[in-house]
Amino acid sequence: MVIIQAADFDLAEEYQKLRNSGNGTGAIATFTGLVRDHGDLDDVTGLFLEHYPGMTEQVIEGLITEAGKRWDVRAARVIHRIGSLALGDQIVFVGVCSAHRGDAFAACQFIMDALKTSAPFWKKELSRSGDHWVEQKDSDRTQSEQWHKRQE
Amino acid sequence: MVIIQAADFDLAEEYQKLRNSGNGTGAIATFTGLVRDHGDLDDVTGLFLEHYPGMTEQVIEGLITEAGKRWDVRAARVIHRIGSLALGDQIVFVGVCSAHRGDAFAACQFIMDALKTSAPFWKKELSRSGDHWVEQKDSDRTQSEQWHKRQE
Amino acid sequence: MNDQSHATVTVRFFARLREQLDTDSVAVPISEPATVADVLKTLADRGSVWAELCADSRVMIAVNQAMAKTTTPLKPRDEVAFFPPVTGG
Amino acid sequence: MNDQSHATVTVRFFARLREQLDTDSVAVPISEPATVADVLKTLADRGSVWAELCADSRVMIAVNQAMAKTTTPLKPRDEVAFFPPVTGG
Repeated sequence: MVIIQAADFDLAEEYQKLRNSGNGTGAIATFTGLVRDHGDLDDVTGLFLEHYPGMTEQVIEGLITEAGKRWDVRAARVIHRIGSLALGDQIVFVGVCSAHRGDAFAACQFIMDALKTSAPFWKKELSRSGDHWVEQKDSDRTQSEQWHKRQE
Repeated sequence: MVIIQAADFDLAEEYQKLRNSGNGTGAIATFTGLVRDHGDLDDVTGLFLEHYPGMTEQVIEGLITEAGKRWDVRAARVIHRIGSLALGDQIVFVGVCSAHRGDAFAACQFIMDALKTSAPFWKKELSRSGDHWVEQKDSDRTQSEQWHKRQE
Repeated sequence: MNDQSHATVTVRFFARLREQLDTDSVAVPISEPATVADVLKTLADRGSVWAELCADSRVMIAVNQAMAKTTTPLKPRDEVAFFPPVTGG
Repeated sequence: MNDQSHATVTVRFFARLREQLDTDSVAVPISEPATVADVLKTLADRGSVWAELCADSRVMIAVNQAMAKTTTPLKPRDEVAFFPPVTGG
């Protein structure tokens, strides 16, 4: 289940949905990303998130499908917010329910790492001295490539 | 923060505490373990969790300290329930707040894996045909040993 | 409208590219067999900032909302998109 | 109570061990220098199920609530614990 929305999300609600759909399985791993209070610029006041409607959902659904081929995944939920976000706001949620602890962690981290380099979202940092598109970090690319290496 | 309690816990509350104590950091990873609806015996009706009061808390505090030496950990919370648990009940929570996504995942998984082999808890499966102490799984030992290898 | 007018692809731009080109989409004529590279060449011929962005090897490509390459074949009415490396999450 | 009576350690048992021995703790006399191995030997001398459990290499050991080994030294009033491999989480 992939949801792209401007509204905030409620971790407890997402967790409950994962727990319900996993029925009887033992492990739920979640990741929540927050807007940091510091960025490329020192005086950042917030973020604006642009995305490619339609493609975003397809890419993330694809990542969930891929995770399901590599690990035991009983349920997975991804929420990504778009539009204007304040410092400290929740920006992304990934939750995975699995029969196995290791699989829950791996699938959750894989989806999150791969989303960072393949889902069409773009962050603009809003600051008092002007706006500024965020550049992709080398570390995100490296972290995502790790998963391909592990598969080989 | 380590809490051993018979009562159930509320993921949302734990998450909020991590979010508050991380102030301004970007990544929160959580793991929740549930009592499975199947165990070593087919007719399991529930679990009873025994622990070694005092030592349990010390061991887990030690794991959190170790995680903090290996990764960026802004806040970590562990809750483990004891006493009688029903199938599907929440049994353990581990949550880590970090400035970095990879560190949040690694520290959370490390604490959980190490807890499985070093924190003095014992599960007894209750079933219609009699009670039964659960044996430690080889896979749990292996998963915990991985972390030592990675450190070398 | 003649037949030729149907032989176009829609090209969409996002984020920094959309701002620099000051447009979110253009229709680009193609004659089959065509690839993404042909579309890039047509756009580059507009000169200045268009030529610059089309030469930027970091620009990512999608065709019909799936990741693609300059060698990806195109047919009329395909949706092509060009955008900077993604920065979500 | 003479001085000798103070030279004991408390030994605690948990889970399956506690049930099999039908006790959750015993006081075991030690004479320094002493190690966990000495306590295991004293307990094994009780015979039957005691000897059996003390010979089980899977039994885990804690001294003063920290993981320990058979070679860990002991002093009077230490808290020793024996228990099966842990199964929490």
